This record gives sequence, structure tokens and C-alpha cells, in this order.
Amino acid sequence: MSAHTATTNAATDIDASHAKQARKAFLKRIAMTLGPILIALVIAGLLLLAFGINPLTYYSYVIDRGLFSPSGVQQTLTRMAPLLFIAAGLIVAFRAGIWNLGADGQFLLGAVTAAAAAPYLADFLPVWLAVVLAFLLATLIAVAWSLVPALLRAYQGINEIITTLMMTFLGTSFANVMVKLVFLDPSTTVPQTRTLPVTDRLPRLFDTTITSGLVFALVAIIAVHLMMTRTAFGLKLRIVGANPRAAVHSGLGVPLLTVAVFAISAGLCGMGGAIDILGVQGNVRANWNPAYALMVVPMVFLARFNGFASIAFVLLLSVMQIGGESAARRLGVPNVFTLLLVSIVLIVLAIAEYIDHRHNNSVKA
Amino acid sequence: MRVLSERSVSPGDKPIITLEGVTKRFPGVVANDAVNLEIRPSEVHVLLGENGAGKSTLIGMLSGLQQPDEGRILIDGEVRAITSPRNALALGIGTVFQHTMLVPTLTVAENLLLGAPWWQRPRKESLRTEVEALSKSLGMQVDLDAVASDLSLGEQQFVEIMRALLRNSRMVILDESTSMLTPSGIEELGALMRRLVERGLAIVFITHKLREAAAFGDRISVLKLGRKVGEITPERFQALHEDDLVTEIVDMMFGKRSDDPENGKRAGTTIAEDAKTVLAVDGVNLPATQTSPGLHNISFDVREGELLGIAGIDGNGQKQLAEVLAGQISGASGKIVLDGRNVESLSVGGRRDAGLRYLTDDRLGEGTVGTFPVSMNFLLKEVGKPPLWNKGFEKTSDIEKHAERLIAEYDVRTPRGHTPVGRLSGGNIQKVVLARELAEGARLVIFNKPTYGLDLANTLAIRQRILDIAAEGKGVLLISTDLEELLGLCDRIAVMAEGKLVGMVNNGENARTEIGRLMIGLEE
Amino acid sequence: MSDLFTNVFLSALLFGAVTAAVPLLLAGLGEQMSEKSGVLNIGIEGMMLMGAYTGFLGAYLTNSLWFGFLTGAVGGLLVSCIMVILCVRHGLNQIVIGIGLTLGCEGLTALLHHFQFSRTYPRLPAADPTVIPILSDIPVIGPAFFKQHLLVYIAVLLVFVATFIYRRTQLGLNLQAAGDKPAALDVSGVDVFRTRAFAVLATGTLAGLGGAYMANIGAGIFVPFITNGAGFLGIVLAMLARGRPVWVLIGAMVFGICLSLTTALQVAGINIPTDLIQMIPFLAVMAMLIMFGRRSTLPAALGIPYERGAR
Amino acid sequence: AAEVKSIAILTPEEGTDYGWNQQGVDGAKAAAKAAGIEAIVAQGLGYGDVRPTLRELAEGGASLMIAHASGYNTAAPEIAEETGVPVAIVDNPSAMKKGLVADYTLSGHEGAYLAGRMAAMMSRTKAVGIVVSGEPPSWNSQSAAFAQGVKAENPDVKVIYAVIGPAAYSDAAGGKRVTESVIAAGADIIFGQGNGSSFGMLQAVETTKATDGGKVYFIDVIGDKSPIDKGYLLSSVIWNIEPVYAAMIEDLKNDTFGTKSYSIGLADDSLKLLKTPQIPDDVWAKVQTLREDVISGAIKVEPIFEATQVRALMSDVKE
Ligand SMILES: Nc1ncnc2c1ncn2[C@@H]1O[C@H](COP(=O)(O)OP(=O)(O)OP(=O)(O)O)[C@@H](O)[C@H]1O
Ligand SMILES: Nc1ncnc2c1ncn2[C@@H]1O[C@H](COP(=O)(O)OP(=O)(O)OP(=O)(O)O)[C@@H](O)[C@H]1O
Ligand SMILES: [Mg+2]
Ligand SMILES: [Mg+2]
Repeated sequence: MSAHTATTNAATDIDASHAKQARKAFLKRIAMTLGPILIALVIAGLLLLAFGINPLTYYSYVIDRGLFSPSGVQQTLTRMAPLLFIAAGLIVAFRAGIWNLGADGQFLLGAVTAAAAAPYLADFLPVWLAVVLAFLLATLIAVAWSLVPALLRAYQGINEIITTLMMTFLGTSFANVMVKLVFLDPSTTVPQTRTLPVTDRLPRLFDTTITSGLVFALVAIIAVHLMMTRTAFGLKLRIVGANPRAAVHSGLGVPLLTVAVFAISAGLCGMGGAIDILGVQGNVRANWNPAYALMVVPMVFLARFNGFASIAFVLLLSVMQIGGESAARRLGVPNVFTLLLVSIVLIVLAIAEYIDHRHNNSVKA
Repeated sequence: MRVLSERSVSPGDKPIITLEGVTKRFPGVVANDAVNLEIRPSEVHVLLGENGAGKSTLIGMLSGLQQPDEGRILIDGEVRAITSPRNALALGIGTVFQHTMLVPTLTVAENLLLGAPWWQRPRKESLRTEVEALSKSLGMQVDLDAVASDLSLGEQQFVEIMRALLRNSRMVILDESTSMLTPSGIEELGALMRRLVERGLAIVFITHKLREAAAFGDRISVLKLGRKVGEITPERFQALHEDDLVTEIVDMMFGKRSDDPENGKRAGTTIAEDAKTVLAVDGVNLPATQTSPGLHNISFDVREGELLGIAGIDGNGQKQLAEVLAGQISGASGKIVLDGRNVESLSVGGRRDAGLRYLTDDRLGEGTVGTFPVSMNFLLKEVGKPPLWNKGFEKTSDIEKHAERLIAEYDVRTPRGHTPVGRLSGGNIQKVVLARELAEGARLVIFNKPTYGLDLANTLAIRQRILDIAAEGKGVLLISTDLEELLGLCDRIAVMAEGKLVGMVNNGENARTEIGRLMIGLEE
Repeated sequence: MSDLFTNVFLSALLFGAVTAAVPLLLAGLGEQMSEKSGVLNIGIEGMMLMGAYTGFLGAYLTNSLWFGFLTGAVGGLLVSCIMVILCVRHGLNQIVIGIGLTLGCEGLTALLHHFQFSRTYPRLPAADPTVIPILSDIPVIGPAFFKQHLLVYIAVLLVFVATFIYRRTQLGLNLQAAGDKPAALDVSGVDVFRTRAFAVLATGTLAGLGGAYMANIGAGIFVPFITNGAGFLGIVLAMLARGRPVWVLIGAMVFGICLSLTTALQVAGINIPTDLIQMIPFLAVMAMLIMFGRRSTLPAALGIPYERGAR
Repeated sequence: AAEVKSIAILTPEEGTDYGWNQQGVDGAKAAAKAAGIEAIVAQGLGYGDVRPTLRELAEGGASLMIAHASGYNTAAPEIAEETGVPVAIVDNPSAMKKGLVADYTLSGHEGAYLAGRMAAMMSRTKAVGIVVSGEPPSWNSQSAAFAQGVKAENPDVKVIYAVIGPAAYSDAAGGKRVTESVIAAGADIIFGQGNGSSFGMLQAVETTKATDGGKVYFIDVIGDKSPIDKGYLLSSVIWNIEPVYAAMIEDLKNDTFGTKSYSIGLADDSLKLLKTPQIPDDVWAKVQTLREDVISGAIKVEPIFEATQVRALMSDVKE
């Protein structure tokens, strides 16, 4: 009897200490993320002061618009949808050791395809079907676009950093050509594709302006996270990424897996483009290139390729973009200040991550 | 083999280097624990110890790669910190590391020239004369214009020794330099060490082979779990008989146990006449490449319960043979029949499923994924297969349990199942790989240098495993450059040279000489 | 129509090709050195942009182009110092820091431009060319290649200096070792940190100089985002060229000539849509990649921070 | 009648470019001042998605939101629909909706035509150049009209047309390089359109000699760069947008917003050629006469917005 209670006591003790530890770890994570952001804000604040602007006002505007005002946070969440798809695509590639720096090109081609296909298909198909087909088509085209670097890498061993960078230059140029020469909306003088009417776009969530694309994006990135960490297929990709020779030795078909990685990664980036068009933009204009990936790449690294952490970092990026633009306007700072803010936050977060990593290593000793 | 009597220079009295209470910790291990050591001129100081005993770590601190956490290092009696490799070189400490430290894309000459002031032009000509002078007095030959990656590992070792000597080192450290050498190469290196100590140099020599220690050493220190557990001084060394010496060392390293692996002969099993053929290889060919001799019309078979050895000097196509059999390289022709079934067209995975297992000699390079946990490395070749995966989803707790079981069964020394395998010592990594290859369903296992770099206890354990597998009625193909190992374990031994099977010898009375003759090309 | 293609016009086209190629050449040479030593310097776009800004500022304030090149080089150098401290010294992720630096330089230079120049848009006077006697009298080619600013000749000379360094000096051996096997370099007594730091600082200097050339001579003015991705093209060229500086020169010239070709085709009034014509430079580089990229194996330790004694 | 308290203007770049953005911002400010209301300026928004900004401005109580970029003309009507706040857009008259969406597609083609006439009169080398950093409709119509003006004045004057590159708005170096090539091809007057890159064109004009050894002149569009001129600015096709914005405010008050198109024209000088000291008096006088003819309809200039048609026109001109 007493022995029994003793063990249960011990068990609850262990449970309690476990929970305590988990909570501690969680709090530490939060501190390790918020702390650096605070430091970054102080640094950026000094810059603002140098330009004669009260940093506190600036930040209160950023937070207010980006996070706390009801309509502001809806914008933030809406902006996250394409970013999350790109993040998901990058996670697959980076975890498999493929440095896909061509996400912007893949995103744009997906966007152009969706923008061209949806209104066209809607002419003779039910709208929902047209949208779904446009989404799939966009994914397909983005996948096809990645085939060049994929095959070059898989069968010729040509480094994908160069090819994907180059394919981005080419892709933006090509998307532009497609908009101007092929998918031009004849009813307007502005070079852009036909516009999908607001009512035909993806539904918004409840009574808000948040696009339902956000839900798809969250599903995509969580699915990718689970795929990479929990499934055999994800493990295979990670083996290829961590040690390609071990992959050969273990009997994995490395070239085929490489092509698969490119396809999934580019497909997700293309979906990001499609979701942005079908959910928010409605059309693509010539020379439109939001270059989201340039900012998402570092976020994914900071998240250590973890899907959930990526969601948090993408949220942060989105808040900075939406809130920063608002604050800049209200205070008369040029909008480019947002770039500087993002850059400082990025670098300080990277430093914090490094210090954390060091610390962890020495503590375990 | 002992050359004690020929010593002319008596060991100096003043140590070049003294370690006092040196301690080094890594996450989860104390690699060196309050080690005291003295290294004297004109002396070969042998360091012995199991895998992971902390020998390389000690060397790391002497060569400036690592700093001790506690304790101090005295050089010529003065306390000095060895802050960097550059500093170590300046103090006259030259090191030949366990893993090659040559830049693969540079030529031998360029590798030797590294370290000169950055603004200078490489002094190739003066290097050439210096190297020639050294070559003459030491009897070593190196091709200065060869690209480092084209050299065999043995040749690379020589280049590194040359580099240490070119730097006018007072002390040369050789970390397992013999593990990659042929028997005659080992003899040469031994002779070279003698000549060097005669010139007054100090040598630190790390090896796992007790006979080498006994043959070439003057003083022996033994490390165990980071601690120094014993030292045999030159006086005792000279007084002891070789066999007693070995026994004493074994006692120090492993406690009471003195079964010398090199005496262990296979209990004369006989393979039944009617034993089934597990593997039949017929007329396998592979085109030669720049770095390998290819394979030429290789045919042999292995029967159930049989241990077939493949002898030969490293680089004569053994690795290619193993990889062709495992399905890792394409472009080969010929027949490979496993249990009566042609497997040439099967993939690596297909052959593994059919029961063909290949234990690679490149544990870190291809055998494991260093950053992955031990538990996953057990399953590297079974990814996605039930029961540990359910419809492609991993069953995390089952995988952990599976790992725990194997860790216990194979005595893998690791802090936890999710420690990255790259952090383990070589012997323990080998156990992980072994556990993986011997899993369910093995019919024929190819071992490629399974005991290379392993300590005595691990070597014995692995050899016992190999015998057990054969005893279970499976076929074994054992590739090794260690003739003793082959003679100790195998039923038959094939000899490879230049990508050809030049002969097949039944293990027995005259096997050693026959194989030796085949290896050096005396019999065709 | 063809009467447009006078010698003057042809040499102006070639001249333009050279002008467009020089920043790419400088950036590519710089990036090549970083990559050789094992550092993937994605921040080069930011370094160029900073060099363009500080270079313009220096030249504008002192009225001296050469002082401008100096300040431009220093601007790039300062940005690369951050990269050295964070990525080489402490081993932070090179891609994160590189992109961070690029974004930061974009924001900062645009901001500074806004406060300083956005009402006045100062422009520099024309640069004096250095005329090479005799050679400059060759029709078409002469005025295009031998009536350039001295810095252009220096940039081309740097190709040979770089080749000399890689082939004939200890520094060259050090750089290659740092990229292919840093541990081997370390144990031979050469400081890997210093070697890589030197390479990254050289990259910053060259990129800054390239940016300054672009602003001071290429445009004669600084406007925000003026580099327009030239740094990223530099990365591509460096990777394409692997260890050979001459290939950076060839790649940059091919790109520059393709740019001029787009102008020529338009002026000739060939009725292909401009947007198609303008894909030519990228297609040309992509074609070079497919043809020669196979040989472009990258240094084994590229992008991997070196930590002594790590396992 | 609706009460109009404030107008907001959204521009892709900062309103300090002596061009499109500055004319918009300055015009909006002036119109607001004249009407005694507040002007809210949201500038430097880029060419991406402006919906968040539009929504915020609407929420903030703006009475009218002017989306001053053709790239905004999809988003703005949608947000007007969603929030009920009126918007003004450019380049999409078909989206007009009473009380909600007005379009002010402006075209400077008549001014550009006059500029072309003037350039043809003044060119010594009998060749003029058009350099653009992109091909949006409003630039196309001016490029075309300029070429037509040149041809009408003197069919022997060649027109050399060159686009710098895709999305080369900030490519000042490219602007200079291409302009130098065009000058080398014989042009001594450059009609330049581009944002940041137009400063590179100006720089080329200032530092390069024409093939005849003389000075090269620059004709600018939309804004007035004379404060930063060094004596090479020949003229500019100036767009004064203030009257347009003022009319919008009036229409809002009168509940007629969204029922008519706004335009700029030579008649009320909302579109005019900039007079600089570089223009000889006789030339200026001739141009003034031509201006009357355009106003009276004696000369008809049709706007051409299509890039392909613009290019076709250039090759026609040359043959
Ligand atoms: N850089 C490091 N980081 C973490 N652990 C390390 C590191 N270096 C060595 N160790 C650990 O320290 C212990 C001693 O390793 P060391 O390499 O010195 O052994 P060794 O005696 O040379 O073994 P072997 O005979 O296998 O070469 C091992 O447990 C090893 O895993
Ligand atoms: N300016 C530099 N450029 C490139 N590498 C450098 C530079 N400075 C130092 N290094 C690197 O650091 C290493 C050590 O440099 P340095 O020659 O200054 O050392 P030192 O301590 O002065 O040694 P010593 O003068 O005895 O050779 C060099 O081998 C070189 O690779
Ligand atoms: Mg060791
Ligand atoms: Mg020195």
C-alpha cells in the first residue's frame, strides 16, 4: 500500500517535473525569440531617432496595425497565405539538401498560370471547378519549370544554386512575356491577365477579409512538416540531404528522389502563387514580382526547417510588412524603412540562434 | 620482430613534453581524465587504448587543435599553452592525424608547401631538393606532382609523415598510421621510426596492434576510458619477454583476459560436401577507371556456412567487387546468383531483401548519416518497411525500443538512442552498422575490413559475430587486408590482384605462404 | 535601316557592353574568391549597393572619381566586415546573414538617398577616359575597348592578378585549401579564419568597387536599388567559372554583349517583342550553364563554417 | 451632397521623382488645400498588393482614395465595393461606377505630339531617340505620338526607339548605357521616359556628344526637372493633375462622382510643354501655333496604347 503510494507519488513527481521542464523550455524558447526581437527593435529605434522619429510611436503603430487592430490582423493573416506555401516548399528542399533559390520564379509562374486559367475555364465550367483546375494547373506548370534544374542536378550534377538563381531571372522575364503577349486581357490597355471577379475567388473566412487560402497554407506547411519528420518518404529525402553517399549505399534512388524534391518544392511555391491570385489578387500584371522568397528563405533557416516555427516567423514577417507600411505612412518615414527593420530583426535573430545553439551544446556537457 | 638490442642512443632524461593532470570533456563524455604523461627524446612512446579511450583527443591537445579543460602542459619544463596548430608546429610538434589531413585537390608538393607565409611564391624547387635529401636518408619515395586524392591511403600517410619531418619537428605523433599499411609497409614504418629516434626525435605512436607496440615501442602508456591506467617503462620493456608484455598490456586494457586475437584460429569446421551454394558469382567484369583497376572475369561461390576470405593489397578491386555484388555501382557484366536466383538486375534494396548484405568499410562516409540519431542509423536500409513504419508513417516509440534492444544486444556505447551517430567512436559506429546488416533475413554477408580501426575487444566481438553468422548456416564473404584475420577465420581464401582473382587457397598448414606468394605475384 | 549601324554606333554598343560587364566582372571576381575559400557570399548584392552609395557620395562630395572608388570599396568592405564577424568568425548561417545584409543595404541606401539626394539628384561630370595610343585607333573595337576609364583596365588586370594569386602564390594554395579541406589547412599552421576573412573582405572590396563603378561611371548618379540584381548575377558567374578568373571575364562580357545586342535589335527595328529580346542575356547564361556547368564542381566545404576540432 | 473631409493618394514610389509620383502627390495636396480639406499621402507602396493600405485608409475615414498607379486599378474598385469608400483609378474606364469608382486615364499624347514636332524642327543630325524603361500604356501613347509628331514635321528625321529592359525602372546605369547607344546611332534629342532610370538618361545626355559633335538635348515627361537641370533639358510634357483631383472633389460633393471621365489636355494647360531657355523663340512660336491646331481639332492625334503598335510605328517611320 505504502509502496504503491510511493511509486504513484514518484510518478506524479516525475510528471510534475516533466511538465515544469517542458514549461521552462517553452518559456525559454519564447524568451529566445522575443528577446532578440526587442534588441533588434532597440537598434532600429536608434536609427529612427537619428532620422528624428520617435521609435515608440513607430512601434506602437506597427504593432497596432500588424497585430492588434481587427482589420490589420486580418491583412497580416491574409498576407501569410502565399508566404507559408513558399516556406513549405523551401522546407522540403532545404531538408533534402537541395538549395532551391528559385522559389520566386516558381511562384510567379504558378501565379501567371492560375491567373490565365481561372477566368478562362470559368467561361465554360462551374466556377469552383475552374478555380480548382487552375490551382492544379499552376502547380503543374511550376513543377515543370523546376524540371530543368532538377534534371541537371540529378543526372548531370550541376549545382542547383546557380541553376535555380538563373531560372528565377529567366522565370520573372518569362512570366512577364506570358502576361504581355499571351494571356493579355483584351478589355484593358494595362498589360495584365483577365481578372477573376471577387465573388469567384476563394471564399473569405467567416465575416472577415482573411482569405481561406490561409487555411490551405497552414494545412500545407503542417503536412510538409509531418511528412518530413514522420514519414518514410520524408526520412528518405532527409537521408539524401544529409549524406547522398549513404543514400546510395542504402539503396535509395537518389536521382529520382532529387527530382521528386524539386517537384514538390516547386509545386508548393507554385501553389503559393496560385493561392495569392485565386484568393486575393484576381489577376497578374506585367512586371509584377513581389519577390516574397527572398525574405522567406532566411525565415525558414531561422526556424531550422521546422514547420511550426516557420509559421511563427512568417507571422512575424507579415506583421512587420503590414504594420511597417502603416507606421511609415503615419510618421512620414519612407516605406523602405521596413526593409531595414526586417534586415535588423533577421540578423539579430540569427545571432541569438547561434548563441542559443552554443549555450545548448555547452550545457549538455 | 623485436629490434631492442640494436638501440644505440639511450633515451634522453629530460622530457620534451610533460602533461600534468590534463582533462578534456566533451558533451556527455570525459575524453581525458587527469592524464599524466611524459614524452622524451629518442624514444618511441606507444599509446594504447580501446576505441574511444581518448588517444586522439590527447593528440588533439598536443597539436593545438584542442585546449585542455584542466591541467597543464609543460614544454622543455616550462608551462606553455599550445594555442593553435601553428603554435604546435612552431614548438616542433608534428602530427600525422588518424584521418588524412591532405587537401584532396592539391598536389603532394602543394600540400607540403602549405604553411609558408601567405605572400610568398610556392618554393617548389627548394622543396624538391629537401624532399630528395629526406627520401635518401629515410628511404621513402613520394611523387611530388601527384594529386593527393589519387594517392592510396598508405601513400597519403607517408606524405604526411614527410610533412612532419620537413618541418624539422622534434616530436612526431603518428595516430594509427599503420592501420592503412600493408605488412611490409608496417615493417618499413617501424624501421623509419627507429631511424628517427636514433636522430634524437621523440615519437608518439598510436596503434591497436599489440605486436606493433611491442616491436617498435620503447615505452608504452595505456589509456582506458580517458584515464591513464598504466605505463611500461623502457627498463621493464627490455626486461619482459614479448608474450609477457602482451599479456600485461591486455590486462591493463581489458582487465583479466588474455585471449590474443591473433592466435585465435577457427575451430576447424568442415563444410558439408552437399552444402547448398548461397552465392555464385560467374564472370563478373567491370571496366577499369582512373582510380580503380576494375574487375576481370571474377568467378567464385560461397556455400552455406562457409567463410570465404578475400585477401589482397588494398586497392586491387576488392571494394569494387563488394559494390558490384551489393548493386551499388552499375556498368558491370556477369552473373550473380543468390540462393539460385539471378540478382544482377535487382537494385540495392532488392538484393538486400533477397538476403544479400554489405557491411561497408567506409563507416562515416557512406555507412551512416553522422547527424542522424543512432536509432535511425540502425534502420537506414529499412526505411518505410513494416513493422516500424505503418503505411509510411514511422512508429516513433517502436523505433526507439528497437534501437534500445540493438544497443543492448550489440553493446553499443552511446549516451542515448538519439545521440547523433557521428559523435560515437569508430568502434561503436561499426557496431551500429553491424547490427543493421545482420538484421532479419540475411543470407550472405559481405564484410569489408570489418575490424579496421577497432580495438581489441571490439575486434574480438566482431570476429565472433562473423563466426556465429557462418555457424547459423549463412554465407560470409570477408574482405580484409589483415592476413591474420583471414587465416584465423576463413575456410577458403581467394586472393585478388589488379582486379583479378589470382588464386583460391584452402585454409590450412601452408595457406600463409601460398597466399603471400599469390599476393606478391609469384604464382599465377 | 542598316545605315544606322555605323562604326560609331557599333563601338558605342561594344562600349556599353563593357560598361555593363565591369560591375559584373568585379563582383564575380570577388564572389569567386569567397567561394574558393569556402564562403558562399549571398550578401554581395548588398555590398555592391552600399559601394554604389558610398562611392557616389565620396565622388560627389570631393569631386574626385578616384576618391569615390575608394569610398565605394570601403563601403563594400565595411559590409563584408559584418559577414566576416558573423559568418567566418562565428559560423552563423551564410544564407541568412547574406540575405539580411542585402535587405539592410537596400533599405539603408534608399533611406539615405531619400534624405540626402531625393530633391537634388546630383549627377557627376563625365569620366575622363584613358586612351591607349594606337590600339584606340582601330575602327569600332578601338574606341570601345581602348578608350575606357582607367578602372576598366584595372578590372581586367585584376583577372590576371587573381589568376596569378590562385596559381602561383601561397595565398592561392591557402584559399583553395580553405575551401576544399579547411582542417588540413589549419593543421599545416595556417589560420583558416584569417584566410577566409581575407577572401570575404576582398569580395566586399571588389563588390563595393563594382557598385561604385556602376553608380559613378555606369550611371553617373545614385538611385535606390540601382544594382538591380547584379550581385546575384555575380554569384552565378562565379559559380560558373569555378576557380578560373578568366571565365568570369568571359561570362561578364557575354552578358554585357547580350545586353547591347538587345539594344541593337531594337534599334534595328526588328519586330520581335522587346520582352522576348530581353530574355536573351539570361538565356545565354543559362545555355553556358548547361554547356559548361557540368565541370563546375564547387569547393567541398562551401557554405560550411569551420570549427577547429569539431566532429 | 456628400461631405468631403479628406482625400488620400496612394503612389508606388516616393513623391520626389520629378515625375508621375510627384505630380500625383503635389496635385492631390494642392487640390485638397484649395478645397480646404486634408490630404493623406501613402507613397512608396511599391507595385504589389495595396489592399491592406486601401482598407486602412478607408477605415481611417478617407472620403476619397486616389489609387495613382495603373497597377492598383484592380484592387481599388474591389475595396471601394467592400468598404463603400469612393476611389479614383487610372487606365480602366470600364470599371467606373457611380458614387464609387471614377477613372482618370490620362494621356499626354497631344503634348508628346508637340514635343515630336519640336524635336524634328530642332534636330541637327536628323535623328531623334525615344528611350523608355518599360512599356506601360501611358508611356506608349506618348512614345507613339512623339514619333508621329516627328514624322509629321519632317519625314526624313529618323526615330530610334529603345527599351532598357524588363522592370528596369531603377536601372539608372542601363538608362545611361542605352541612351548613349541611341546617341551614337545618331540621335541628338532624346525623348526619355523612366523613373529612376530617367536620371541615367539625363546623365547620358549631359555627358555625351552627338555624332555631329554638338550638344544632345533631353525631353522629359510628366514632371518638371528644371530645378535640377544643367542646361540640357529641352522641354517636358508636363501633366498637371490638380484640376482633375479638384473636379473629383467637386463631383463627390455634387454626387456626380463616377459618372464621367477626367482627362488632361492642352486647352486648359493641364497638359503643356515646358518652356526652357534651350528652345529658340521661333521654334516655340511654331509649336504654339501647332498647339492651337491640336486644340481646335485641325490636327488630330489618336492615342496608341499597345506596345506592339508603338514598335510597328517606329519601323514604319524609319522605312
Ligand atoms: N569533438 C568532439 N566532440 C564530441 N565528442 C568527442 C569529440 N572528440 C572526441 N569525442 C569523444 O571523446 C571520446 C574519446 O575519443 P577519441 O577520438 O580521443 O578516442 P580514441 O582513443 O582516439 O579512439 P579510436 O581508437 O576509435 O580512434 C569518444 O567518446 C569520442 O566520442
Ligand atoms: N592579408 C592577408 N591575406 C591573406 N591571408 C592572410 C593575410 N594575413 C594573414 N593571412 C593568413 O594568416 C596566416 C598567418 O598570417 P601571418 O603571416 O600574418 O602570421 P604571423 O603570425 O605574422 O606569422 P609569420 O610572420 O611568422 O609567418 C597566413 O598564412 C595567411 O594565410
Ligand atoms: Mg583516435
Ligand atoms: Mg608575419
